[in-house]
Amino acid sequence: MDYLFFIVMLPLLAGLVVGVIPGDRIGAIRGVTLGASWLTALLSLIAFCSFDPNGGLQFVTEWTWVESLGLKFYLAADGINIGIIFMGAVVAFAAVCCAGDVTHRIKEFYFLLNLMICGILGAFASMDLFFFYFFHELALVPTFIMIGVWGRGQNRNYATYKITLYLSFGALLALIGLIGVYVQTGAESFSIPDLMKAVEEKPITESAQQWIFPLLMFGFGILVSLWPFHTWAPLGYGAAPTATAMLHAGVLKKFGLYGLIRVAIPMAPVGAQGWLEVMAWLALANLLFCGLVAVRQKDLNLLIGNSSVAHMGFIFLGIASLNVIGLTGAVLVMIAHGLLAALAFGLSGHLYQQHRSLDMTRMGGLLRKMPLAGTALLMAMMAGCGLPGFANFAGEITIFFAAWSAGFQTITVIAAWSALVIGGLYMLRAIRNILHGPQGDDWDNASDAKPLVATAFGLLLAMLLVFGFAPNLLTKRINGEVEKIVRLAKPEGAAPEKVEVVRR
Amino acid sequence: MELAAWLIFLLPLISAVTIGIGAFRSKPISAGISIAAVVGSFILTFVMVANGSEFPDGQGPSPKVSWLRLDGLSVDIGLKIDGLSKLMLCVVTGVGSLIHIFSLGYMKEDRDFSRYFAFLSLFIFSMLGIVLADNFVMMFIFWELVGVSSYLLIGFWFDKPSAADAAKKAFMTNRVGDFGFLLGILMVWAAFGSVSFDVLEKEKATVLCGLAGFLIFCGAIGKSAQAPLHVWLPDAMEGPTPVSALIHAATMVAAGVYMLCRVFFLIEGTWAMEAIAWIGGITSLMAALMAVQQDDIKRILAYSTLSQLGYMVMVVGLGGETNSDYYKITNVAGTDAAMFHLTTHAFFKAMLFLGAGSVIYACHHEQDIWKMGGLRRRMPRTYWTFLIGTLALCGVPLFSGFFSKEAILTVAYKESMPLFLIAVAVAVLTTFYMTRLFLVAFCGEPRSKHAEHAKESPVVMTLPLLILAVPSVVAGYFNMHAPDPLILFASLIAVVFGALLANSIYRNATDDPLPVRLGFIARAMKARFWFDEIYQWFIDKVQERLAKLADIIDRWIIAGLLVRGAHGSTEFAGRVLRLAQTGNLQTYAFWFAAGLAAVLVFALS
Amino acid sequence: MMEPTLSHYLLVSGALFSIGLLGVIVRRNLLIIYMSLELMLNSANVALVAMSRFYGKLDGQVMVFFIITVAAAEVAVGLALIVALYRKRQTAEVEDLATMKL
Amino acid sequence: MGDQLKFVQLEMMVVALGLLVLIADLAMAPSRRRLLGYLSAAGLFVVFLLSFRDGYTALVNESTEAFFNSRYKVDGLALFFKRFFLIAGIFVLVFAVDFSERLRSGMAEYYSFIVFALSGMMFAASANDFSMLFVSIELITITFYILVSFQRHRLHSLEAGVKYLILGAVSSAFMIYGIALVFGVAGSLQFDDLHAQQSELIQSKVFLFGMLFLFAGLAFKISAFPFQVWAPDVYQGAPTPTTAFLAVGSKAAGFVLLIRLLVAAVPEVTAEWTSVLLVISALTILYGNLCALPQRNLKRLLAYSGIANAGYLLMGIVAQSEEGTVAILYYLAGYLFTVMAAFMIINLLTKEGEGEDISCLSGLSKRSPFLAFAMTLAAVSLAGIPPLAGFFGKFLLVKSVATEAFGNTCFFVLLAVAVFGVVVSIYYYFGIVRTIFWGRRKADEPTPPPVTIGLPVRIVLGCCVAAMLYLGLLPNKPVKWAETAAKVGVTSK
Repeated sequence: MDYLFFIVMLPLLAGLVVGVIPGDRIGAIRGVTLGASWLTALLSLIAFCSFDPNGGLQFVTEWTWVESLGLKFYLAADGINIGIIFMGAVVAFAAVCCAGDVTHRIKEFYFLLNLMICGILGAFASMDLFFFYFFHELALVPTFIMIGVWGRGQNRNYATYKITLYLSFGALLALIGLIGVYVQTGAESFSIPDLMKAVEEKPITESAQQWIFPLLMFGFGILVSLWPFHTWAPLGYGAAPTATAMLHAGVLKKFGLYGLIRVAIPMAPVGAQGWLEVMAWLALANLLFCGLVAVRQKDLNLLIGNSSVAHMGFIFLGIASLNVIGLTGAVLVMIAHGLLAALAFGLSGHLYQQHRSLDMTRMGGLLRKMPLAGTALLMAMMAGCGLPGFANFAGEITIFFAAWSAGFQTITVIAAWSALVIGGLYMLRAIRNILHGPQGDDWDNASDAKPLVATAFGLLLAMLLVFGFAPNLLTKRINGEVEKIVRLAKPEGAAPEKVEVVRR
Repeated sequence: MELAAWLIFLLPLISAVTIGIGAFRSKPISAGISIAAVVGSFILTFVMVANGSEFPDGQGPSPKVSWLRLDGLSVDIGLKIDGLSKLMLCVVTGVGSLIHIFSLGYMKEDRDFSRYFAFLSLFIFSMLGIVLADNFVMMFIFWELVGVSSYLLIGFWFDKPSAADAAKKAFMTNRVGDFGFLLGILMVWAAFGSVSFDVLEKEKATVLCGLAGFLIFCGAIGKSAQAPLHVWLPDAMEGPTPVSALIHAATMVAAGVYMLCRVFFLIEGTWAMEAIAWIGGITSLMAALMAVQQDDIKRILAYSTLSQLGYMVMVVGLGGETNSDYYKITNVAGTDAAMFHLTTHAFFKAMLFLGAGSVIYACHHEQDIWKMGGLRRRMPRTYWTFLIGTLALCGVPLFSGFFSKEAILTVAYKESMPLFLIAVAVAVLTTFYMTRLFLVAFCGEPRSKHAEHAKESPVVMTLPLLILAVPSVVAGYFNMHAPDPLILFASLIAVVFGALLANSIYRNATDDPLPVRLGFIARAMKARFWFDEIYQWFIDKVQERLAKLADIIDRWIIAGLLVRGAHGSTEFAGRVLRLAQTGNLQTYAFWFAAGLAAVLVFALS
Repeated sequence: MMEPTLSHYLLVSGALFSIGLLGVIVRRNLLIIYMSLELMLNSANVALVAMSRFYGKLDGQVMVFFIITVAAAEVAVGLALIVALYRKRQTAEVEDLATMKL
Repeated sequence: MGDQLKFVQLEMMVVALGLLVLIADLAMAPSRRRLLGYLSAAGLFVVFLLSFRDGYTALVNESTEAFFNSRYKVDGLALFFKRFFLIAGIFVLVFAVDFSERLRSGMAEYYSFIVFALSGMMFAASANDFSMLFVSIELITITFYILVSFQRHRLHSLEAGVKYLILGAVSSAFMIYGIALVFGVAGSLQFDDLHAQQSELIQSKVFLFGMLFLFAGLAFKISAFPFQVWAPDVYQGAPTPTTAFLAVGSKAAGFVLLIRLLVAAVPEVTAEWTSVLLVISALTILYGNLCALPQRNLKRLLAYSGIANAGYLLMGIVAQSEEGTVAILYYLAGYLFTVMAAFMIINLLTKEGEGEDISCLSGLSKRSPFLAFAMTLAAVSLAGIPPLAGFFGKFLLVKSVATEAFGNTCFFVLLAVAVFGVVVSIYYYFGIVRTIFWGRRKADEPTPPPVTIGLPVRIVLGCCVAAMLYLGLLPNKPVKWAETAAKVGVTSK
């Protein structure tokens, strides 16, 4: 039963249906989208549960697309992406639930939303590098348009351009890296398993790896707002409509990290040797620097944006430590942060809808005003500062262990400080300013989350808690795949003979 | 028995969840659930202790739940049940139950009654987690959870800015401690490849460098509010009084000491020991001094808690000789004395707090002792119980506090003379400020109409007091040892001296004469040696400026100079290049020729 | 009186070409520019004829015929165009032809 | 000899068609002349269909030795480009009919000249000899002089005509001088002979000198840096159908000749010049994209983007591999439909006289969703964003260069420039899309009425959109076609 195919195609179908519904039938449009995303989430849940941790690739859909280039439409799930797909589908559903704040050009919005969801799920589901990239772009374009048309704030144009250019640039760098991989493995195929096999037999020459890895690292890094290429993120998310921010910050952003784990590390391990140290330091910069920046923010969205940039640091650190624990932790945090970011942006969207500003200095006492949303926000913030019981903690502490054992002691120390203390600082300040204290001025007519939105929040929180209490659910799936990758990546495992390629 | 163990652990969680999910709509139901849960845990604990079921080391009550399993790092959720944890269980569930009941009355009018009980249950759950944890990571998990539940309870009245701030402060201070704790755990894991207490103990793992030990102790510094991270505890009194009694007197603050005893085998014999001992000693002395000049009844108790905790930490640090058949709780003099004092202290300090709560309740939430007085006749039950508590705390013979404090002094005397002297001094001061509190608050004439109209609290509140009075008196006997005459003498002198001094100063005093007599010293005491001011300065001047710097760099250098710069320069380049398009075809012809020439040069050279 | 060799012819044609190019670049009047262009074309013819003579191959000369024809066509079109322009603007100066720029 | 004419049957048909149009014009009533355009388009379509006849495609395997002793090649490459040009011609003709009321006079001539230019391109597709190359190029260029300056009542048109005339003449002068020099060294005008003796020729500076002159001439056609300055002015001034034809047709003609010359005939010279070509390609990309940034006039904008695209296409030459050629062919195919659609839409939106300012697109999404959709697709495809033709073309080009890059690291410079260029181009294409969907019109001016589109134009646009999507989404077959074409093209003799 190839669930993945349906998981990826359902949103597209919904998009087409939305396309033919007349624009004034808002109820129908919303209904279709909601139904489709719900179904997608359900399917992904089934797929997640019926996934066999040591069954290799599953739910495969494989069609040749361009045989002369070895391009295939190749969907498959393994331990790494099954969790992410599940998370993505759930976040997508939540995002659709929270999309109520869009009031004009509803039809176009929902069409793009469906397209974006399709792209996101496709990117993570496809095992063919070309489609991996293709779907990502497919998801990016709607993102840009949505921010441009339905965005908020006065500098949304600048934000739109900035995010567009940044992400395109990153994607293109990565594309060159990917092509490099294709060319250099000589596997004459873009499908990841084939490439892995090829690399296992004959690793890419060192000189080539020295080019490929940095290309992938910075290309993907830009997509994940690796310091100092991060400034697009807070700005873009600040300007994006709720659903878009939820989807991009939650899921689409993880594309780059996924690519690093999936392609960069196993394909160019030797190239990685020199760069992992750099990556670790940049990750630290993410954690510490962006954490400090977040402390200064007065606007809730900017705070969340910066904090989510900071959280990327954990994942980079996990990848940089390049051992089973670290990579597993990285995937763990990817999933956890996906849920968390979606939740946080959903909440900020709700607040923004109540009262057209997110200036925290003018808020306060909202826990009384809106107990549901308030509690959700409280828990989100707690999860954000890495409280046990939420999935984030499991991943973060795992990464600490990994980084320490990988020899990044200094970095780990500072990272732990930024995570525990600085992270706690801005999250608690936010709680203090938004939820606690006397009620802020002119918040009287604010109302609590509507059932639909509340369901979304509840769902995300529930997932966070479930994976927080039982991270094993994820790790036992992730572990096997990660071990494969690490086996490929470890220098003693894959040290290619030093060959200089000669041009013919 | 295994099921029982798990039930003890899980009942409070269940209650918290049920209240959270739905029961919160009805006050009585949620209170009922919560109390039932904690009492249930208490009874089960009692049963378990009664039929003395020890779980052989290595396997606690199965099934062990695997929380995280990776090669090299596997974390289980497993229970460790031995003498130590059993004793702690008794304290936590016992005191916990009574305080739940007390709260029933104290929080009666509060609109968030149900939320309060949910939080209490959550706290108990987390606390039990620490007590039962059989590995470092699990302990850290619940360590954090305890922190957050205390955050929630301190900030229970979150509309009150002071409460919200106090909660934030408490959490952050703890976080600083936990930072060290986490690093310590990392080091231990890196050194021995496991986080399970049993494994580590079997390997007789002793951390070679004291650093790891000290880092782990940092956790205790945070939780048990040792100097210099003690600042949060007094502010934590913003929370409801029962909470102060439960968390900030009896259980949570004791967690640090408990943890030290639990992992004593790791720190044993490293320089961390001295560090611990001295930090403990200094804390106890400092806190005692601060307590002398406080006027808020709860804060006085808070500082006394600090100094008592200092005692415990100090004695753990001192270690002392090991003699397994002589000591009942652990087989090391220091930890044994610490746990002993922890237990007795939990009872009488909780009782003191509840007494204070009852007083405050009666005086319509008046907390300044100088606005009380003459409560003796108005609320006799509270008066008598409070008296017992005071005597116990001062260490008057035959009261529980006497035995435990005497145990501590014994160890101190054997191990380190300077610390012994400090301990005695602290004993004097303790008697002094407690007498002061007692005289001012209960004796003499009422100094406010609140105090005049005060009347005895309802039975639901006084009952726990009476119940607690029993162990406060007798808890000392279960672990008493023949006292060393010299120590006995010293402590007696201390008590008498302190009491007389306070009596001479404060009998029928209407306001505090000390500031006049001592001047600067008194001001320093009152100002708690300006710790908060120093920290505030640090936060404003260093932390905030750092953040500001980062923000500026982010906004102006990266986003401004680099990004906008790149954008601008590209645009500019475009505008410049365009100038080649003059529109005049001869220029174009010239470009053509020139370009070709350039190409020729480039290609043929 | 020495026999002119190939290189002489080439020199001549090169000179013609350069003169033509120079004319195109510096002269202001469209017609003159156009003449200079013809000069450039014909310089190529000279070279070709000389070469084909040198090789004793006819290709070059054939090519020359092509070029002459093409040049004729170009002139026809070009002059028509210039005339049309003159009708509209009453000028044949190049400077006046810069309404489209940047 | 007579039977040998089968090699040029298509060209003959096209020429005949052109003449027919001229004659028919005499008979036609002025009111019905637009019909001529459609008829000739139909005629070209017939020719296009005929090009698929087995009888014709079989010629690919026949040697043209007997015919012009193989100065004229009918191979896969030629076939590909002939069809390419035919499609372009058909579209341009339909376009021209739609445009014809702005011509004021002589629309029949306009059609016929388009057809003649087309025939020139088709000859160029097969040219395998300098005389053939020169004549076909001149046939194209001279007809274009006329096509560009056809709106004699518009100064812009005339000015553009003159500029194109002079500069075009200069370039052809350089070209033939180059031919002369090459002939002087090689003693032959045939590509095949050059191929045979390239290794000796490469030693001679004079030969390289001549080749560079030649290259300059062709580079002028494809508007590559530093021979690109004419493009913006001419594109802007010329009647829009001409511009479209110029952008697609003569650029493609230039490329087919470059492929024949640099890739097929003298690969060793090309290898020698790798760095030159690399730098030229990079600079072309930069120049085009950077100058397009501040540009508000749509036709000029497209001219600059055309320059940039020439740069991307040159990457395929730089790669000097079959992959590279395939990429060029694929990219050109995509480019044809994209640019054609873009120019048609611009033409529909701008009225006589008023400039083609970008603001004329604003509110298009309201005025005509179909046009908005098509224009967006065109912009996105030009920007090289999936899932459209432009993306896959760029993907192939980048791939062909990347394949070489790991041996010769200065190729990475080219890749970097290409990436930078794409990002910059995304900036201004995105600007177009923005204007289409949420561009603000000034408050005072009334919102213009919905656009009316004739059926033929609608069909053509439909074809373009379909082709963009097809080439982007299902590249399997097109890639195969391109590969067959490229294979024959490269391994000639």
